[in-house]
Amino acid sequence: MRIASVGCDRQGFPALLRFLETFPEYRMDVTAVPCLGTVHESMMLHILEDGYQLLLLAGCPLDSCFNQKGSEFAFRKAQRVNALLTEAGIPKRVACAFVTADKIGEIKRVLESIVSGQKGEEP
Amino acid sequence: MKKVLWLYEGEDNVPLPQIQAVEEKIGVHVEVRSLGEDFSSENLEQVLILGSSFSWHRERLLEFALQRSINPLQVRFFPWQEVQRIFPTTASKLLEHFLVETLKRRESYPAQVVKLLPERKVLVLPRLEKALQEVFSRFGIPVYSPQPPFLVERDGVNFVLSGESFHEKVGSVVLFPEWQEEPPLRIPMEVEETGRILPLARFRNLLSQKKFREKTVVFVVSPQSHSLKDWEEVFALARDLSRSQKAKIWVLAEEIMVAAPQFERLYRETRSEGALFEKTKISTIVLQPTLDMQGLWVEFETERDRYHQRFRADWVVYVPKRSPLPFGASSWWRGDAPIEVFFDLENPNLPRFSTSLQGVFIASQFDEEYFLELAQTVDTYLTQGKIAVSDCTSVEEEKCVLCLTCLRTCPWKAIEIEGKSKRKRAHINWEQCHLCGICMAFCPASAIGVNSLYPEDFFMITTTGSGEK
Amino acid sequence: MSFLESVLQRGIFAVTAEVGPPKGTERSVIEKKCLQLRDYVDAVNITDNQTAIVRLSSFASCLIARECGVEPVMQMVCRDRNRIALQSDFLGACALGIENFLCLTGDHQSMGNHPQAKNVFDIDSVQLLGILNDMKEKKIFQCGETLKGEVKAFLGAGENPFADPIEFRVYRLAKKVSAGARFVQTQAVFDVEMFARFMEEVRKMGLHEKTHILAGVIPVKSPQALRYMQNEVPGLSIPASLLERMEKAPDPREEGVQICVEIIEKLKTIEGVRGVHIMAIAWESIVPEIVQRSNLYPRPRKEVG
Amino acid sequence: MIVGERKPVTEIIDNLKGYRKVLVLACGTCVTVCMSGGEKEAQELASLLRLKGFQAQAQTVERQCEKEFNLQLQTGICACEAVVSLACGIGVQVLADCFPRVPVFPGLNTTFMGAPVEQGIWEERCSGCGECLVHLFGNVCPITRCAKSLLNGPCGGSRGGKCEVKPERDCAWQLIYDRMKSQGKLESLLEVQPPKNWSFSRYGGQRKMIREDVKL
Repeated sequence: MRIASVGCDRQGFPALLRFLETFPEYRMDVTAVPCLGTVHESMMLHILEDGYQLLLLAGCPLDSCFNQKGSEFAFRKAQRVNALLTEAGIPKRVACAFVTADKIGEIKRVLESIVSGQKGEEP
Repeated sequence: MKKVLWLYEGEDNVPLPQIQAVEEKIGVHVEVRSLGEDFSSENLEQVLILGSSFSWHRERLLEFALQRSINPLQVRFFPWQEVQRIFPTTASKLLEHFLVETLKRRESYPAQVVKLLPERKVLVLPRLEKALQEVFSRFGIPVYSPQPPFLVERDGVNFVLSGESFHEKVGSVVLFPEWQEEPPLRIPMEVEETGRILPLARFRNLLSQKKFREKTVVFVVSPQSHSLKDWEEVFALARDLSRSQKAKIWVLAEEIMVAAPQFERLYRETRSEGALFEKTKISTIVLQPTLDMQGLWVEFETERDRYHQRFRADWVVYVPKRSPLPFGASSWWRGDAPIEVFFDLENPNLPRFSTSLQGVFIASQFDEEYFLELAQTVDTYLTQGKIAVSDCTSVEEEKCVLCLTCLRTCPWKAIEIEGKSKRKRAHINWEQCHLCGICMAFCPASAIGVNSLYPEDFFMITTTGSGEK
Repeated sequence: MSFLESVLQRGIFAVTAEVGPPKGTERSVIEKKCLQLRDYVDAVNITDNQTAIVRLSSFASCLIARECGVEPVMQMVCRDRNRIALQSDFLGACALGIENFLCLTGDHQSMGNHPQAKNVFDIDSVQLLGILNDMKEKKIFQCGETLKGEVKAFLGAGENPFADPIEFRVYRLAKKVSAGARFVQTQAVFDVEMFARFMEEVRKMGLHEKTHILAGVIPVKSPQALRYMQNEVPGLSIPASLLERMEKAPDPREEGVQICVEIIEKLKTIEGVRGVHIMAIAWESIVPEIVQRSNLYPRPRKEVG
Repeated sequence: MIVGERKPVTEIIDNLKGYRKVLVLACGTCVTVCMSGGEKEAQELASLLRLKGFQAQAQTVERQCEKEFNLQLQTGICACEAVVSLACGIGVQVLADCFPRVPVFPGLNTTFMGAPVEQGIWEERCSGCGECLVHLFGNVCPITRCAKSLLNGPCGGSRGGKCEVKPERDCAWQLIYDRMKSQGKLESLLEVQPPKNWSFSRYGGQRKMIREDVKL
């Protein structure tokens, strides 16, 4: 499945790139934003419209976001978008991974859980 | 026409073939030079700088631009190494694409660079230490610390302090409050009497004397003391007590500090030893002495699931909250919004000494090299000042609906409402804006635009080609 | 089965009249009117604060009427009570043996003597019919909970064939019927042709089989009264010819009665009209005469006990 | 300002059955400020609809309750098969009046007239009863904020300053009492409030204001 990912410049984006190095089996399209708080609902949906099944948001740990609440905002927005998508019955999702630049296992975990979850959905 | 530089450093491998290809394609000459060279002789006003690495190298380049007052928007990066590794097949195509894009569209960045240098004077509040003064004088920075009452107002990057006798303009303010330690929660008399509640420092001494086998120990960490030392100690104590003496450990805090890299590990270890971490509002914790006065009933509500906890603790240890003794300037306001200035945290998210208010520094210790460090920080701030690029954020006047959302959501209190009656519009103050773009995300009328310091066509770059897992 | 229902079942041309309770507590007023009407009508409508003027409650008046040996038709309007009160009153009335109910929306309070009042209109007449019908047939409240005990009720509705949009009226009637109206009392008929056209529509839809339609008539005392009705009462169509006739007439009262009787005669001939509803407002004393002259007398006897 | 909530997406999609080209029309005033029907939300809904296979476009009108503003969209609206209006009920109706032939669907449930109490929380403050009495109640409107609209409250259910109907809701009369107490005007709460005149309110039917002097 096609995955797009957005990372914040402080932690998320470096982590994403490092992740792609260490796990070459994953291919995803990466973009950077100054802070995850920049990502808003319509932006997420636009990205999903570009034919991705999954949008992965990677940002600083919730309680140590440089902009204090950026990651949290993004997280809440993502939840809202997911709610909308489920409501509308669209099989696309937005996932969040809160990472530090050197801790990329989280990304893998999130991706795997999502993938397995979707497998579960399909009978 | 503008000059285009590709600056490399150390053993960057410069993608010469691609660059040449592009040069031919759109007829631009790209000079490839080392960052180490001496550019002092040249005029770099209109230069477009390209860099090959995205990680630490980027900071160096930005610094480079900053010192030569080059519009940061003219500095663009392409993570050549990374992209090569990740997309080996498409890398060069991507790079060419990037070059063409940036070189083609560079005219679209009006390079209006305003260099705002703060006054080379410092105001120290509430009172001035002799030692500090002479440290500052070493840096040739005059220091003021007039007698109250006087008013401190922000004026651009400077602060104007005006009393009835004097009127000064200073570039920076150093707050030196005397910190008082007090328990983060109200401790009733009868609880005090049990002697089972004590600050971290006293508990330290207790460790050798008392046994904690199978005992319940509660650590209460006040929100005002995110000091890394305290946290580290709490983590360590919690871990060791539960490991060596099988003690039952609770750590109650409003935020659990895991930001610093090694803390991640500490935290996980401590958890694995069986210590319980709970986020809760400290002020809502209720303490009661047990009948035998040999322990305390601890009552609180977990933040996660609002679950009401009540258990018996043998020891309650609190990390005292450190609040400044009130003095003239103990609260700072922008408009009518108070600004959080007084937190003595070595929060890794913020640079040392600095507060959320640009140019205001805060210090807590009283020793020589600490002063020195502080003075250096202030000095660098005063000498480099801040580059304000006027078109980095923009509020589209005709779109803004004055919903005040940005005002409420901006984490840096950088936004205020300007203008009269119907012409009122949100305005972003450069001195405080950190370009986080949160306001942009929230603005319901999408009136706020943030062209950040990073290439916004990045998405396009990395998406081409590489789709499938 | 209520007496009115039985009369209509037996296919006898039914006669009902209207009694307005007093603006006070003297029950004698109601008793007097009822005794006048007793032998000449099959049932008496007791109005529920008509034109939003506060009066002795319809419920109480119905009981008084029964004591006088007249079968009451309890009117219920949605203006003053919400679904809770209406349902409870309905239960109470059933418990006390009132069997005929006429569900109306009710005049707006701004017409009455308490224009500042807050109206309820929680539900409208059609919904009320539906609710009461469910309580009768399915033994459930509007919320779906079940109720205990016998509910003997003969539900009716009002309808005005003369109000706009005319062509929609018959469909509204159909709605009421499907909601559970077993009998219908129409607005007063003066323009018989128009009413006939309406009935045609009704027959087309076969409503006259599903429900018993009682045409309303009003005996008028004077040309002034008639003109007043023409101007003030909304949704009344009064042909100019009638007005002339009243004005020309030497004895308006007599003329009024005459007109009323003629109208009733005409109505008898229209297929699907099962009876008349004589609304002699503040002139109940005339009803017996009208009934006799339009030879609807004697009325069938109530089986005693 | 007028506060609305977005209808469930499923409901909107059901309404749009049988249409392909859809215009999602935001309103740039109240509903933008309460973050339910502004440009952002319109974009959002549009892309959701696109994901569901509609040809959805999003546009914004300054105020949908103004004919003139709507009429500027003539071409855009006539080009599409159906319109989802994210304006309040007023806007939807005015829009429909302007383009009687185009099917217009509400995308919002207009909930109340209220104010933002803090970021992301809006509360009802006025129910437009047509005869304002707040000054009698320490400027807390009991008609709106008391579940029973008591003018001589509080009722027996007020517990801990909260309403018995919804425990998370403040008891309006608690607020009134506190306010009046702080103003030292408690005695004015002692006088019995007469029954309110509701004829100025909706209960008198649709309301209308006419200013002869400013009419054309």
